[in-house]
Amino acid sequence: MTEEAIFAGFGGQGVLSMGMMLAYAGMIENKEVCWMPSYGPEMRGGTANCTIIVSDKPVSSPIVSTYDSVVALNQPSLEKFESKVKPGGVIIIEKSTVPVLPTRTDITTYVVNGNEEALKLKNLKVLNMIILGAFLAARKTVSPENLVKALYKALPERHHKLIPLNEEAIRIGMNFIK
Amino acid sequence: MAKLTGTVVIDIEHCKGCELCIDACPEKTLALSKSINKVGYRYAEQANDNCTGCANCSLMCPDSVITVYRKINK
Amino acid sequence: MGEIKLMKGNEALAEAMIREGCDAYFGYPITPQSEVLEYLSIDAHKRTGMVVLQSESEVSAINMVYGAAAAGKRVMTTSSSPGMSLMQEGISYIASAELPCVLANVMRGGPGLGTIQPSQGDYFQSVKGGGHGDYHMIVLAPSSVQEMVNYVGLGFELAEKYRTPVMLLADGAIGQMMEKVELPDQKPRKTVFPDWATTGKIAGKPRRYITSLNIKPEEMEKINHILQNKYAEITKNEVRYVTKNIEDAEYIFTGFGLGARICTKAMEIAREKGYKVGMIRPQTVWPFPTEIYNKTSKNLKGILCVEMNAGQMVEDVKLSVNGQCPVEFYGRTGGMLPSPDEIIEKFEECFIKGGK
Amino acid sequence: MSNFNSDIISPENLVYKKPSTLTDTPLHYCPGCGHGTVHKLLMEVIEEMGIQNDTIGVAPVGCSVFAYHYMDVDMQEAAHGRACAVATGIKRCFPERYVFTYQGDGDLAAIGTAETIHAANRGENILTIFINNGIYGMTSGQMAPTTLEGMVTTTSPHGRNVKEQGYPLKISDLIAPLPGVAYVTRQSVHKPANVRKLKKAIKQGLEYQKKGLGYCMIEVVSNCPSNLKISALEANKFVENEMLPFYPLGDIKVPEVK
Repeated sequence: MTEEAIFAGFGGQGVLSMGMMLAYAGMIENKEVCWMPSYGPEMRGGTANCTIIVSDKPVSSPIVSTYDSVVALNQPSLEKFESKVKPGGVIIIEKSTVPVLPTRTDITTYVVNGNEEALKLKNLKVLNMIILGAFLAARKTVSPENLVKALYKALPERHHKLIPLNEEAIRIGMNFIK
Repeated sequence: MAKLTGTVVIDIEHCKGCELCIDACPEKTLALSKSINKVGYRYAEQANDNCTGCANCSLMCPDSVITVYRKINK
Repeated sequence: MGEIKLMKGNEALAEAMIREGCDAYFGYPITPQSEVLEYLSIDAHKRTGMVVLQSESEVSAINMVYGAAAAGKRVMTTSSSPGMSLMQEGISYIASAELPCVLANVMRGGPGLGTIQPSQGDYFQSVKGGGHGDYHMIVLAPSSVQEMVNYVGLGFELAEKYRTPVMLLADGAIGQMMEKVELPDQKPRKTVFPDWATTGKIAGKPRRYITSLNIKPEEMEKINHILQNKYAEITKNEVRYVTKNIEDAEYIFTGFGLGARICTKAMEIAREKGYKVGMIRPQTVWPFPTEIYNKTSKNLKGILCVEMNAGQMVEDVKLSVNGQCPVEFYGRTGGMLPSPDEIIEKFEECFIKGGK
Repeated sequence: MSNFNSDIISPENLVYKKPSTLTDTPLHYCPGCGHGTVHKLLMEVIEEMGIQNDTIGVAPVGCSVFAYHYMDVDMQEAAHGRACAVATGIKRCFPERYVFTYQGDGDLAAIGTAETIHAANRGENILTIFINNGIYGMTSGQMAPTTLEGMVTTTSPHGRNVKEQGYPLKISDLIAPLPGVAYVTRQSVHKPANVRKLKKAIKQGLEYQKKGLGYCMIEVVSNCPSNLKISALEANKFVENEMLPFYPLGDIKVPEVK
């Protein structure tokens, strides 16, 4: 099993950290992982994306031409990466920030109502965990239990009180994928 | 009053003849030699026995070639 | 087995520095390697007592390295391309004065201020002597976060064995990406210093002085001979490389660092397409693994060299191959990265008739 | 001829001799050059304080590039202008050692301004001996940052014109206000009394370093007879009459008494 994914959006949506959590969870499952951010001089608000590779084998290249899955949290990201999904692959988009849907028919598109659900949880910051929940339901790259373990491992202790909320967000996200 | 007697020993082969010691000597006891050392400089030497061992000459000497002795004659 | 962590290349480099018993780090922030100084500033001093100092410039940092290395300490600095250009003067002095130290260049796109994205544009600067005079340094090219760690220890070992600067030639992607990494155990810092080090004169022994100056040409030529003999020795002993699938290969993809990682992926795709492609990856780009290229190329239909520059290592590949098979080049510059598909396309265009 | 009163030559009458901390290597400096005097004083202080084995020096690029041939302590030769950075590297690794830099005005006040000011501002516990003779010596007489207004050098052949070439730089006054700086003094070696004062200042600087008070700089206004194309005596008169009015002697900053 090798999952080559890219998470893309704009700064502040938590795309880099959701990729990192996936990498942590992969490591908990003793898989090989590689997380590579696009980095820019803009500290906030610019575009942000990261490649995440989780595999049973050593990761050859962090740079890939096509992806098994793309998470697009804004319209420019979808436009940039739609053509790079492997046939049979998956695109996950956030409903409110990606109004124009993908046109390809050889891939599966999931629309996640992430911002709306995050608002219901009264914390917009859990958007990335809702999306990641949906991603796990669609791709089964790691188990949700190990993702929660990853949160405990990666987050500083002062943030641990927020983890139950994130668990809830992951569950809500998973429910979007039928 | 005690009289000071001094003398200097000059490493003439390393003297460059800059004359700073001669100028610094309050007793006018030093002078440039007539002959030259191996490097080709005229060097400083004592011209009389006025030396009081005040060491001004050695303080000024950039090449540290002057050793100073002084005796207090009571 | 050491501790396993998920770490960024830059942070892993810094952690390795602490664990390898580094005595001092002097550095100046520059993207994309600023995490090194940031990481060390957290608690490196508290953990091992090592000195961590942010200098006023890269020029100053490399000279602080000179001072500490000449005093016998295990010392490092890191920078990225424009900063490394500023350090070239100091590196020449360090090479000439035969001081051990480890430097890391986390390269970004140039020339000039360039970009902050990954590049391999400083290959020539690193392996051909970016500063003045005839000198070399050992140049290790890590291609993973794990090698960022491993080469710190190896770097100090080689630097101290040969009294020479050792460069880790990485790029922004390796500095910024996170991978699983096994960390070495904490080593103690040095308590015994080499005889030549200026640690303060030892009573009854002659003073030590460290210099790169020799005003008499015949003396300076002697120093050059000593250096060249040392470089010959290093070339004989310290060449490192890895190969993959070269036994049945008709073609070889080659590159260093991240470029080689991308080549590996391209090789996998090429093999799936039925092409017999193998890989050579130099781990030391100076000394360059000339022999393996020379030996392998006799039986090849072609070599494709892939770099994140306009064609630098390819010159050394061609010298090594010495006309025994065609050598082609594919590169991206300015912070752009070659993709595995582009490599395959170039490969087919160059070597496969009717390809494309 | 030179043996007047030679009967008093005996150890108990010894007043002055070359310090044991200077090597036997003859100095390469021109006749009457102040460098030799300052080398000697620095080494005398190191001898008297008994810190020969606890001292690491840094030589610059300039006339005193070979300082390590004369000073019998462990030494390093720095790249042009970088002595204070090199000294920082040493002192940070060996804080218990005495570390000094010995630099001229081109090295310290032109190409090495950044290294000097930042070492001073960090309060590095090092001593800098700064030889200010108002001219580039080693490269034979070009204008230095410290060259006086109107002074003729090979690159200011019509005299330094401040409108074109800027003003002479008083680096000691520049760094003195920095909080990391403990001690700044300007001395000279053109007269025996000044030589005595300089020696006291060097000792003071090293004692402050021992106490960890911060960066110390001793500027020595000195001569350059060869490049001024005058005798050593005339060069010292030039120091007194031309340089000292612009570079007045005395302490610029001393540590507060604790």
